[in-house]
Amino acid sequence: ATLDDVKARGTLNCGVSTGLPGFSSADESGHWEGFDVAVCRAVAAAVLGDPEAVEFVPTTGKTRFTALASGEIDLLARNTTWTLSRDVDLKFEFVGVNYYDGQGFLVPKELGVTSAKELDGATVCIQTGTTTELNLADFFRANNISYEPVPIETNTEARQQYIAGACDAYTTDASGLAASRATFEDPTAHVILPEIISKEPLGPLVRHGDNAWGDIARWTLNALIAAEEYGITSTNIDEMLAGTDNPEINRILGTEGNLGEMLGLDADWAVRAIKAGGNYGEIFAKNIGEDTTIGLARGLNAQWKDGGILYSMPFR
Amino acid sequence: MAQTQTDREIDRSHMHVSDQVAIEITDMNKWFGSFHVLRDINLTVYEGERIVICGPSGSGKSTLIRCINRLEEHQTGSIVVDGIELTSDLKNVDKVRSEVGMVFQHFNLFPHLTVLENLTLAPIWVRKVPRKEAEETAMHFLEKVKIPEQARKFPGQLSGGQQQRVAIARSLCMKPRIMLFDEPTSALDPEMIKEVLDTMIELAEEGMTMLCVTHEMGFAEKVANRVIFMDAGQIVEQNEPTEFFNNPQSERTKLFLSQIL
Amino acid sequence: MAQTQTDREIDRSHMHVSDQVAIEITDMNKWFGSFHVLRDINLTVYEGERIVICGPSGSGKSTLIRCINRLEEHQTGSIVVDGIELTSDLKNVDKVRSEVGMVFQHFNLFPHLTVLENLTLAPIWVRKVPRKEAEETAMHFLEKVKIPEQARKFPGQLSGGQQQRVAIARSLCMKPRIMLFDEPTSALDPEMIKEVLDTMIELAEEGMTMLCVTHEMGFAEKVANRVIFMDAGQIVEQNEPTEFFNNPQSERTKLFLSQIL
Amino acid sequence: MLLPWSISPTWGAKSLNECREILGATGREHGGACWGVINERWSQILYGFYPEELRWRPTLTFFLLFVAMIPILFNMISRRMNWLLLVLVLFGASFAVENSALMVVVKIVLGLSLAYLAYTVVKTDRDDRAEQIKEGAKRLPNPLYFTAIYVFLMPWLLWGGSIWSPVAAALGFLVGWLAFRLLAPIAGNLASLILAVIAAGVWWLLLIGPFTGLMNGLAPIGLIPVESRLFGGMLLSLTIGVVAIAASLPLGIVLALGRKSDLLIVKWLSVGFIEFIRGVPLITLLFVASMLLNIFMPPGTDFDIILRVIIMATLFASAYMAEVVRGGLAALPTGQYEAADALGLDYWKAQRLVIMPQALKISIPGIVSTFIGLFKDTTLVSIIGLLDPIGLSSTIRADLAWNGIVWELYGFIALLFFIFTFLMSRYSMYLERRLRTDHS
Amino acid sequence: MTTMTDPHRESFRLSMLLYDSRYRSMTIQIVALIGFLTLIGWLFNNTAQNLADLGKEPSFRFLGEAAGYDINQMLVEYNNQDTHLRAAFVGVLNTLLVAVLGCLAATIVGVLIGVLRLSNNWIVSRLMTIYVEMFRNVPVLLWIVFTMAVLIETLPAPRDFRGDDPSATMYLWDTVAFTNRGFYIPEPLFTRSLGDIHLFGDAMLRFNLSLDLIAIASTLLAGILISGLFKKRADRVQEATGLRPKTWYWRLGVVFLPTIAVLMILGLNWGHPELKGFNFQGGTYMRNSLIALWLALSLYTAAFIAEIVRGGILAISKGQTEAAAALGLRNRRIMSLVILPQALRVIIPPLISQYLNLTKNSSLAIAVGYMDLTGTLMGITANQTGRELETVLIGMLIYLTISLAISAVMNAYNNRVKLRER
Ligand SMILES: Nc1ncnc2c1ncn2[C@@H]1O[C@H](COP(=O)(O)OP(=O)(O)OP(=O)(O)O)[C@@H](O)[C@H]1O
Ligand SMILES: Nc1ncnc2c1ncn2[C@@H]1O[C@H](COP(=O)(O)OP(=O)(O)OP(=O)(O)O)[C@@H](O)[C@H]1O
Ligand SMILES: [Mg+2]
Ligand SMILES: [Mg+2]
Repeated sequence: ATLDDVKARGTLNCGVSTGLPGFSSADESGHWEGFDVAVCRAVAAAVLGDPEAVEFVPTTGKTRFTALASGEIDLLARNTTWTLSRDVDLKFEFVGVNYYDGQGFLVPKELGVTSAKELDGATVCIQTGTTTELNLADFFRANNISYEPVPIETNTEARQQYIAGACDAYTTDASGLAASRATFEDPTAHVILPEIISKEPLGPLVRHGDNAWGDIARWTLNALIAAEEYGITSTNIDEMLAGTDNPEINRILGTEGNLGEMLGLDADWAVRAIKAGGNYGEIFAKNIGEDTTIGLARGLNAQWKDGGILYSMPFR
Repeated sequence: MAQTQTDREIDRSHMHVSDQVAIEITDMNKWFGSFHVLRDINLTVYEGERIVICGPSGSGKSTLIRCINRLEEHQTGSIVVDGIELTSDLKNVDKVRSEVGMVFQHFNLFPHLTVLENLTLAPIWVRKVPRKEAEETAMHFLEKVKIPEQARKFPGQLSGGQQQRVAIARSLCMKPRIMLFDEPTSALDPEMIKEVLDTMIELAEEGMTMLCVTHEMGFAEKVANRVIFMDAGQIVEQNEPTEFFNNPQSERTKLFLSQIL
Repeated sequence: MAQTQTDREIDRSHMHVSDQVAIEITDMNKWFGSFHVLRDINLTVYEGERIVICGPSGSGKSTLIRCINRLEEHQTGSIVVDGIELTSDLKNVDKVRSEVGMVFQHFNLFPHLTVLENLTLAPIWVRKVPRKEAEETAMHFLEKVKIPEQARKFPGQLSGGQQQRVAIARSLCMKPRIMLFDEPTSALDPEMIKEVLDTMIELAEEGMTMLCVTHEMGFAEKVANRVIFMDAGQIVEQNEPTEFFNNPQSERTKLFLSQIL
Repeated sequence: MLLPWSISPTWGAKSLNECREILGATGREHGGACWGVINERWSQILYGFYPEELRWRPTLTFFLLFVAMIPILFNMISRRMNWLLLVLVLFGASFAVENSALMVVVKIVLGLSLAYLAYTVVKTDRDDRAEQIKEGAKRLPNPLYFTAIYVFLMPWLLWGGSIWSPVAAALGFLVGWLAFRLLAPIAGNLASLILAVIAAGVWWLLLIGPFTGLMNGLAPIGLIPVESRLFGGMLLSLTIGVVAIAASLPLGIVLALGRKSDLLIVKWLSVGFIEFIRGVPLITLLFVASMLLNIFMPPGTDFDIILRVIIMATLFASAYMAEVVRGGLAALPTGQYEAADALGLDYWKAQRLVIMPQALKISIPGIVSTFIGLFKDTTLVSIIGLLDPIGLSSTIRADLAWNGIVWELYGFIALLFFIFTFLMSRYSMYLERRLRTDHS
Repeated sequence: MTTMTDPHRESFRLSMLLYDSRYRSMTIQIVALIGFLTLIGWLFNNTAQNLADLGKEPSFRFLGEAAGYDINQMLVEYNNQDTHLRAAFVGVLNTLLVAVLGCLAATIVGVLIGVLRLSNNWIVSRLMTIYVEMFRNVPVLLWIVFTMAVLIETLPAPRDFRGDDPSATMYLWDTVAFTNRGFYIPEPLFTRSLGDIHLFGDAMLRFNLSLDLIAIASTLLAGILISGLFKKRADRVQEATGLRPKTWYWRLGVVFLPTIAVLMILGLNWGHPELKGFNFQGGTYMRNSLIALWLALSLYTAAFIAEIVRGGILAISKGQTEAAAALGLRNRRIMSLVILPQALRVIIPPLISQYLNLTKNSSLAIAVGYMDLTGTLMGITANQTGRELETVLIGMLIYLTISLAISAVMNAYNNRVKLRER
């Protein structure tokens, strides 16, 4: 089973993007950071007790699924859209959604475009090997307008073409657009068009067939989300460990019940996961939140109580 | 041709042929594809005999002696060398080859090995002789061919005549009982022919069984017990040298001798 | 070298030198970079003369005859061939080259053309002779060098001696008045040398003006009117062959002759 | 245009924005390279994510590679010089490791042998060599021994782990050889060869595990293991290139012999393989490595991606190598085969002692060119997501600080490749020239 | 041939399998075959089992399903509702397009540079050496992404052509626009066009063939054939009289005049590109991905071709030139009658293997988003359908077919011109 393999190996093999600002990037010493990376670290912390016990495997849009299917990685945490065919036909199991996204368009302000429907005849840069190119084809066909797709392998190249004006518009998940825009010399000269042409629930995934391992990943993600909901942060978690009067918190932190044991882990698995990079909100704020250069608003990704759709399943 | 003769007189007493058979070829035929190179060859070579084979180009001389150590396969008839019949059994072939030494027209020394290494290669790997012993033997034969001082050089650094002498020494190092020579002097400049022939004459004096394809008639007269004339794949005539040269029987032989002498 | 001599006797009466000058070289000097290859060469060749040039390797023999048809440029002095001075005027060069035939050591036949095409190439493209006529001439010269049956073969399919004879025929097809030979036999096996020399002797008999770099002294004795000995870029000695061989004047010539004879 | 652009005082910048500020301050808003990225990331482009404190290992590996290649590439260097170089490299390397008692001893030993070798080099150069040969002066062992050892040393140095794994792998060859030696007199050459291969196979498949386990228990010597994913940049390119070329050589020889063989089936199998590999683009083979190779293996095997890439690169190179070796074989006159036969050497001995040494020597320029080609082609692994220099360049650009940098990175990478391949191609040209003169 | 007669008629012994040359080769071959089949069987078995575990039985049905994605450059009509197979076909055509263009350009540049490298002018030959070394010693992938970056970063975007005072202008009387999306050049239009014919109905390989193009091409071809007749006549005259008549103006005339006439009859005019909306409309559009790939591949390969050409000319020994000169031939004739015919024999085989390399390297199109076979079939199709095994297999077979076709041409040529030796 995957869990045993991971434990025996002592490291978690986690597939991430080869480089997407805010979501996954490596610094000069090869230390990986980012929103997707944090999921890997949380799982590693929960399972192995060490958020650093992760081998990051950079994958491209093309190679990610084979890497997972072949067992080269245990968990794929790379902005991957949860779709029926990937779930069923490609035989993967999405363990949840860590970012609710949708495909949007980024255009320079000077074009004067206000709606994606005005993009008739435009040249659109698009990352290949993703759902975006199918969405794009569908969108333009539905609106009966033409476009010129420019397929591109990586985000950095897309950005390069877009900035130079080789494409009129850049389409990918809105989060990615915002992330890219943030790094432009003059971010205010570009707008993200209001149309979001697809739902893109991005989440980590594992192989079909090893439900125990899928559960661990799923509940680690849930723990991060629930932690935010219940106000457990990396700073106050030690106080809370002393015991709170909220039984759900206690169950999450393993001071009550035996949820960890059910998962095949020890009692404070979730504590370690949360300590690894903080709760969902902390991770978000640190990597892609409004105070970072990426500057994404929580939007749909706010807790359900705050008007978003982020909703952790109950720990019970 | 005058310059190729030596002044020493060969000890003709050795020339008495023993009655031990070294090579026995019976009704042997060979084809290259549909081309009949050797026709009904019958030849018995006794131990200690020195045979010179001559004949026009393309008559099958090389092919005949290459059959004797199975560089070529014959198709019908039999070849028995030193009591071992050459068949498709590879073990026999190996045995025969280690009894028979061969010297080629173009020396075919191994250019990546020093002279000494050329000489010791086969003794070490085929005869499994210890290196030291092999080197001693090699030096002995190098002295015999009069170039011990070249032992550490590479073949490319030697003159043609020296190379051919090394090639002879290399064959001798395997202590063969029979030596085959295929035009050993024809790729050499005239000055070098003599030194090689001298070496061969010395070998002959020691009673080595030799088969030699050559057009050096001076050599033939001096050392051969028998001269064989081949034409169109057949042995046309064979005889004792003086008889052969002075009194050839067949027309073809006469014609040939008139051309080369 | 004995085998290279023919039994025919050359008609020496032709050897009387006419007083028409074919080549006149005056105070000619040539350098390769800073290396002085030819020093103060003075040479007059009369029509019908047959000159053999010999000398140690690197003495400038090849360079000298290559200057005569301007495969090399000389720097000072003058070369007049058949009344045309070799200057940088290309027209003169063309004229001279079509008067002067040259045969190289390595034949330099065109391997992608048949023998016949080799022979007709220059007549057709330089002399503007109709193909039919060119082919007839070519066959005539092929017969002269005794290989008419090889006309349709490619040079690669011929033996060295045959190739050299084709090369001679190729030059002859341009009906040159002067022939230059640069060691025409030195790349050949001994058996083939004779056939090429025979061809050259025949040419000599017909009174062709010839300059020949060669070390075949038998040939020199037989056909040359004059033998020129070069050393270190200079003409050291020239003389009538019998005199030259039997009674050399300079020390260097003596030394050289002692080495090669 | 290029020159003023590249002369730019941005070496110390920590991000693209900082570059822009520096350039703005000097009055050059447009134009001007941002060299800060090279300053910050050059070692990453060279080593990828290889742990910084262990980078002496790949460095040493490639120095040693050079030493190991010397006896093959430069046959004018004497054995003594070669060993001297080796000890010199090791001595230098010993300073990169922190001092422990053991290291001090090692250093002293190395230093002494260095001095001794240097002394003998000077001495042999002065004394008459011919005299020495006559006296039968002892020669140092053939440096090719080190080359053979290096084949096992290299993976160990690069990937680390217990020393017993490479030793055990090497012992497999020893087992095979011993088996051959012992059986040959009894069973004959071919049979014993087959048995020897089986013996080695048994060792590698069955006994290697217990052996390493045992030895690790007895003497746990080893280096810190480094995962292959941490390999990147030039280190990755070189590793793939060198390992694939080295591994493809034996394969290529076998294929070349197969292609020349008169055994029809063997011949057609070889031809089919060679033509197939040469007929498809390398990138499709890399797709196989990244997407399919694990599917071809028994369920449960999991080669890591770099190993898979190396396997496919080896197959790729072996097809080209086969053609190179075939060229070398074709250049040998048939007389060499005949002479070997006439001396009684059997097929394999003739190949090993007479044919291959010459054919391979003739093939060295071709092998070097194949290596250059393969080395350049290793950049294709960026397409399947490995971080070779080109792959790294996009990773670096994904860093917020350097998002938008193009020319500096490409220029630097191009320069690195240029230096490597230019030197190698010069060397191979030199060899070709020398081979030509050697022959005439 | 006669049959083998073995005088001793030994009975068959087992050891003869190994030590009898008659049986030994058979033994080895059978062992090799068994080994090979075992290996294949093992691989098949593993694959089947692994695929079964993954629940993905191999099937080629996906090829018939709608692709769903768009391809920007298509030589035959295609939309996202066409099948994956059709998409692959579009990809193959794109591969062939860039391969053919690349080979042409590489040959022209390579020959030029190879000849210039032999020039006596020190500066010229040095510059060419620098070119060759620069391109040979840097990976082609780097050249491809680099060229793409150059195109994108240095050329103006279409929007720079807009406005009253645009920062970029078109060239050649506003007929050509170089933008960082690609080049827009005039496109030939025919007012009296003959129309198209549709081939292969609805099949996957269907495509339209322009009758105009056929008409022009056949006129041109006829012109070239007639010009060939002129050459033949000149040859005959030369053979008969030795003098060669001048015919080049006739030959040019018969090639071009009828073609121009046909163009006039068809009503040739040019469609100029014009900036409309986001992009230039009209004219022929060469995408920057195609240009970058084409440029990089051909410049890179040209460096190798230059070396081949140089080597080929140098390989023809100086003796040949001298012999020809000594016969009185002029330089131009020496080149055309003696050197080139021989040099070509040396040059063509490695040249064709460079064509092979170029074609294979065109698979790097993926790095600049050019939709060739690798980008469509082995790229998007494989990714969207998860059929890696099938797509990679088909892709390899297609490349293999192309390569084998090229090698077949090479071998045929080689055998035809091989110098005859004994
Ligand atoms: N491997 C071969 N395949 C086909 N024919 C061959 C082969 N070897 C030799 N021949 C032909 O067999 C004939 C005899 O050849 P062989 O070499 O034995 O002649 P030879 O008497 O040694 O001639 P030479 O004096 O020229 O060496 C020749 O016609 C030759 O062309
Ligand atoms: N193209 C050249 N450039 C420089 N030096 C040359 C050139 N050709 C010949 N030489 C030199 O000029 C000298 C004379 O050469 P040449 O070929 O005329 O000699 P040779 O008398 O014909 O010698 P051989 O008998 O060896 O043919 C030699 O030292 C040679 O090295
Ligand atoms: Mg012979
Ligand atoms: Mg000369």
